[in-house]
Amino acid sequence: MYNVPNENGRFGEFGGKFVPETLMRPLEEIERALNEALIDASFREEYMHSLREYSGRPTALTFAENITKQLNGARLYFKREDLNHTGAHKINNAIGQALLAKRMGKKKLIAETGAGQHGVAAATVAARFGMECIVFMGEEDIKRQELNVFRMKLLGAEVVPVYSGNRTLKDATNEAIRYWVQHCDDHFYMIGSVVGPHPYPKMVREFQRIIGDEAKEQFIKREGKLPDVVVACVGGGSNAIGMFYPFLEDDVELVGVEAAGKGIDTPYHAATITKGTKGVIHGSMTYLLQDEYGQITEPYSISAGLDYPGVGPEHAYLASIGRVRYESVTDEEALEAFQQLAREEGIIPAIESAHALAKAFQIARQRSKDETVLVCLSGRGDKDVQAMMTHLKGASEHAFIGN
Amino acid sequence: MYNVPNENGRFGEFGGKFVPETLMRPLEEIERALNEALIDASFREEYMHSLREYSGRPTALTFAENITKQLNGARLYFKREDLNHTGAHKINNAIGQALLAKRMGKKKLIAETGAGQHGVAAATVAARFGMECIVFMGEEDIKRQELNVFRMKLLGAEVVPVYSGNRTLKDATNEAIRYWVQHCDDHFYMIGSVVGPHPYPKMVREFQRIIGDEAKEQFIKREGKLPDVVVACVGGGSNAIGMFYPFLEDDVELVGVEAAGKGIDTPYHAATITKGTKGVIHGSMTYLLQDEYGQITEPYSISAGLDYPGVGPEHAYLASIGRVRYESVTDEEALEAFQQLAREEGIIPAIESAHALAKAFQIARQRSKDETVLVCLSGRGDKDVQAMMTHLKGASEHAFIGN
Amino acid sequence: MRLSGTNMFIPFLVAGDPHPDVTIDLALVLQAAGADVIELGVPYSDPLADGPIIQRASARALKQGMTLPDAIKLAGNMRKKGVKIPIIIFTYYNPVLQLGKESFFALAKENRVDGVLIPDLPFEESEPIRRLSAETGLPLISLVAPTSKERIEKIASQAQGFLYCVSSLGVTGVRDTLPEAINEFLAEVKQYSRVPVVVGFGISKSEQVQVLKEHCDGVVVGSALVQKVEELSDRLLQQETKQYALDEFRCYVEQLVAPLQEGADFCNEVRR
Amino acid sequence: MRLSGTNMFIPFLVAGDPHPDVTIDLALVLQAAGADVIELGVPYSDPLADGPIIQRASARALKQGMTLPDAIKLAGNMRKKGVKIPIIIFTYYNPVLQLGKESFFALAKENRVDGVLIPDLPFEESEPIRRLSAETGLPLISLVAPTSKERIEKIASQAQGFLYCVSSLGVTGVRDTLPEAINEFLAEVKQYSRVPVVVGFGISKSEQVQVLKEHCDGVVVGSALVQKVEELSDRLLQQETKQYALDEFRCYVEQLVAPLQEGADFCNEVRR
Ligand SMILES: Cc1ncc(COP(=O)(O)O)c(C=O)c1O
Ligand SMILES: Cc1ncc(COP(=O)(O)O)c(C=O)c1O
Repeated sequence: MYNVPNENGRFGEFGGKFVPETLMRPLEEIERALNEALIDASFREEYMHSLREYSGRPTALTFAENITKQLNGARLYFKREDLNHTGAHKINNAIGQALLAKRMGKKKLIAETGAGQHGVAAATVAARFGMECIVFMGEEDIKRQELNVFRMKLLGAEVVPVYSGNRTLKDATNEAIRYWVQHCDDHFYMIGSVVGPHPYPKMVREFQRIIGDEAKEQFIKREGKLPDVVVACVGGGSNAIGMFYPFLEDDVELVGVEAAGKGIDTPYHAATITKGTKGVIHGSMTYLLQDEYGQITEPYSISAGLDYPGVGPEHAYLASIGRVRYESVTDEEALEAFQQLAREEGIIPAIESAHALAKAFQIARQRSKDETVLVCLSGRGDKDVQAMMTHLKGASEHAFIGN
Repeated sequence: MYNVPNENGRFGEFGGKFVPETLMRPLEEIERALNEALIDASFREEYMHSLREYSGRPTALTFAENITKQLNGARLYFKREDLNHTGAHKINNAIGQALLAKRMGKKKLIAETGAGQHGVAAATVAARFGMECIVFMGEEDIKRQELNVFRMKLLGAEVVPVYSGNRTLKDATNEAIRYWVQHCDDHFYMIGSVVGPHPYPKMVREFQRIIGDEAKEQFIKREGKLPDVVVACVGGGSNAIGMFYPFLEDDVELVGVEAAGKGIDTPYHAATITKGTKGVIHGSMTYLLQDEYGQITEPYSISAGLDYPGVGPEHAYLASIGRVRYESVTDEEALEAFQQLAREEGIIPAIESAHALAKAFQIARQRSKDETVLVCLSGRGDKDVQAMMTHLKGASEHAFIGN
Repeated sequence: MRLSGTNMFIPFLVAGDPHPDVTIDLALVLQAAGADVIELGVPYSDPLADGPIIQRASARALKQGMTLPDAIKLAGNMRKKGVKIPIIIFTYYNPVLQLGKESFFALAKENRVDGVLIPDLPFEESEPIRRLSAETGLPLISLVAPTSKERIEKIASQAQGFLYCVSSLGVTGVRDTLPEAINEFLAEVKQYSRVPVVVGFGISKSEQVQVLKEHCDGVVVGSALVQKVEELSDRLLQQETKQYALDEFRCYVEQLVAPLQEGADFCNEVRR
Repeated sequence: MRLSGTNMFIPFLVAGDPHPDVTIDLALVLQAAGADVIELGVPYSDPLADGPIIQRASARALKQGMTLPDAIKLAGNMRKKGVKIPIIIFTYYNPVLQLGKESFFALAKENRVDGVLIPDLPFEESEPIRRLSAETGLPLISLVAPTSKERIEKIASQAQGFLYCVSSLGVTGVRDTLPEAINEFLAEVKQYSRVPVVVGFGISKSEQVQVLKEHCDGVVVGSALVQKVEELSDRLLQQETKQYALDEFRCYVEQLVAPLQEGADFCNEVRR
């Protein structure tokens, strides 16, 4: 039986808590509170109630009619996390952690954000549950995701620009952790993905598995069987683990898709499992992008939400035991899928999700018509539309958007 | 029993078909197809299937915990049309009309748009149902709603800027109708609200009543009774009619909220029922804003979706028989509600919906705690965030968004 | 309204474009050039059935402050200034409603208007206007379109004055070509109509007039003339250049409708 | 590593900031100014436990190409240049993992390093490092924080070399004030510790040193010194100004830690 992490927060050799001593007791407190909450029916009911009544779950399962026809291969389905309140799967986790923080008596939230989706989710739940919220965001990402910055501010959160490093998600996470070290007595650090020290990878998985739980039930109801392949994009890995987890012990092919940026043979990618090596980042033993001396290197992706040099330790574990296959998709392929989904199905996906879609299209094309592929459409692309238009215009001044 | 329109498309003295002869037969064809479709179970199933599987319906009913506490009056609920695919109620109607167009063998859609939500909805269903789409949009609105313009283009629609008049919704509608007159043999004109000649007001109502049908059922399940007051904003009036229709024969107070712009005693408003007079606009007899010689005057509202000098004929009728009360809310009040909802409940509403919210807050504050108010939250505010930030910054350089 | 019934020329002008006085001058020129009826368009803020040329003319006329009552009075002034041919008021329905249907007909009658055309008032909605039309004796001109199909009989059999056939799908404007099926369409209309059948929408070349005259009783020319007025508008507004501009306008018109007429030689005279 | 056990002064330097050679010079100055142990920080791309001052210093040192092996070798060079006091390598865990835990200890031993401090390796994760530490005899310095509470006993009882008390919540940096509860915290730690107890994080004023020395066995001074190095860095890098800069550094240090020492009079001499 699949039963990780162990009590030390280890997924095989991955995971753990590699943090300054100051954070050890706060982590222990969270772990204790989490373990109690997870077996407390009233907590679960509160969480499910918010998902239903506030975030609009269950999210739909959509059959990709047109693309399935086009690909002439496996039948393609989307789990529509883009239909969540605030537009991505991140809210599932934010609701869970906010309720846990409330249970622990903490009224101030700290969050880091890359694409801004987790920042918006954190700011949202802070507003809804009457808490304060401070969001750290790399200055580069602030520029890339202006819309989400506005949203966070409107929601009443304080957005703190981070100027260190590449000024993206990794650096925002560093700053968030530093701020947390200083304020751990009355702040709750709400991590946005299945990364960080134990118990975060477990906690976030527990709050994201709703994706896979729902999808599995919906899929069986729709198709009368399990999907043959399940695909999700992997930044930190929260939508992927949420999607995969309920299928881990089933006979289902699981594929995680990392960002290959300008190509995994260039220095410009964020393909952590594909190209990374074992090490410690943000409190957790996992795969990461680093140089031979253990300095973490700067990742690159067109997608702010995948632009992260580490990956959740459970993914490192799942890769190491061969249960999940991790592949990668370039900027260009993702952009292509981004456009294709908009034009063929009328859904503008987050550029993160477009990575999963690109791979899913490739897979479906090669499979027979009685097979099925289920993709986690982790978020909507409103936040990306402007930037992608610029990319597309840049790429070919005339080919696109003639009017 | 409430049973309008009659076979001539009349809601009492309102409605009808005041269009050039060229459009009469196309309208008759649509009417025939609609009447057949509405009693065809397979059409209904197809429509409901798309709403569920594609748009993510039913949308949630959310209790406004914090604002209810703050107002210290009636219990406030939101019907969450913002959680629809593409972010507003407009998609309900777009799906319905697209399926009808398909049934009629038409593969090209024409749409007008103000806020861009209907344009996005039309472009979306065109993509999903394999159709072409051309969207007319006032040049002024194109500037105000840049995000939605990008979205439409990505979805493969052609967006045609309209330079006549005030360059807003009225003018876009004129142009769309003119284009339709020229192309009515193979194009389907998809109106975005309960306006236009018969059978449009009826058709759009039938495709929007899902809002009220769901809300009524959900509300009774949640509160064990009907709401005391139901509130919705009124541009053309489609979300309002969709919400009100199933409550028309119940003992429920219904309040439509128009845009008072800078004040209904200034020339800058769009409060059609409150301040307008009877006449013909876009093919329909209704209330409208006009001068003494019957020239239609330019409406004004901070909200592109309410910036329309006419109103659906059924609203004119409901106002004339006193079944629905129509009130109005200024730009300033709407902006205030826009911020309040973001900060207190973590929901950024469309600025259109913020008009309904502002009025609902006023009403709830005056009612007792055992009363309930249900508001149609017609759409999300992502499209407005940027413009509202500019307004807010302009209004007080320091009061807002210090960080 | 008594109409010759063949080879009719029905020009359309926007009242007040570029100025009310000029509209009268233009009407006189058109009469001189052989017009059988004048359609006097009332400018409207939202002219749904009109293309860009007439939209622009409407905007210009509205800037002059032109209103529906003013336009009707302008028809009365035309009479005083010597316009003898019938004048039809062309107006959208909403201004009529605001003026009041009865007042509208009374004012029209008073100003010796000969008929009324309301492009956004289809047969089904026209009952109250038809009644007033019957009472006042001012015919309500009907339109039929290529899409009218089984509606043609109903509309044609009740037509008064003349029956206006819309040449093709679309709004007013100049068109390079007219649809091939137009002859059949006109034949069908003529079969049901007891009044002259005229064709409009898009007519802008004498070749088109030449072809059409075989199949109907006359043509309506709108956008082509309005475009010419637009072109000449600066000169029409200046006292010194006005007469030259009016001559040029007449010249343009005569060439356009030459196939309908014999002996129209003003133009050649001017050239000489 | 043998330590005096009272009134200890433990300065922290970032290896390679602003240049490896200068780091040696600074270490010699610190030794002359009475330092008991030197903490040699290995610059890291993601120094989670450090505030902006040490982050900037790390970035400067990384630009010089400093790596973990280089930093350890730098400790060896310090020995050659006359540094006699114990040297502790302060490094984040990831570089250790990449170098290899065994290689790390072997290289440290070879370069006569006296101890190891890994700020992101809490007790629970430290077993493999503890084993190698025991095997090589290089103590692994432990930290306790104000949040450690019931963890204090466990950590303190196993501490080696000295026990590093984090003065307050937060990352490294200079602080104007230290928390009031620090005395009780230190008292509790001393109760369980068998090795000297030192305090660090935020110490930047001689007044703070004066107060703290009554409650512990020494102080670690990091950001305050690194900030001074930053201030002097241009002069430290130029041959002509280097000595003056080193003198000023010494002067600053002696004043800061004066409460710990008797007879530190270099500064006054310089002034004279
Ligand atoms: C829409 C969307 N998908 C995916 C991701 C990647 O995160 P994760 O791998 O944790 O799901 C993000 C991160 O911001 C996101 O916004
Ligand atoms: C979110 C939203 N609400 C309301 C409206 C107003 O339209 P209606 O009155 O037809 O619901 C619009 C129009 O664009 C809209 O986008």
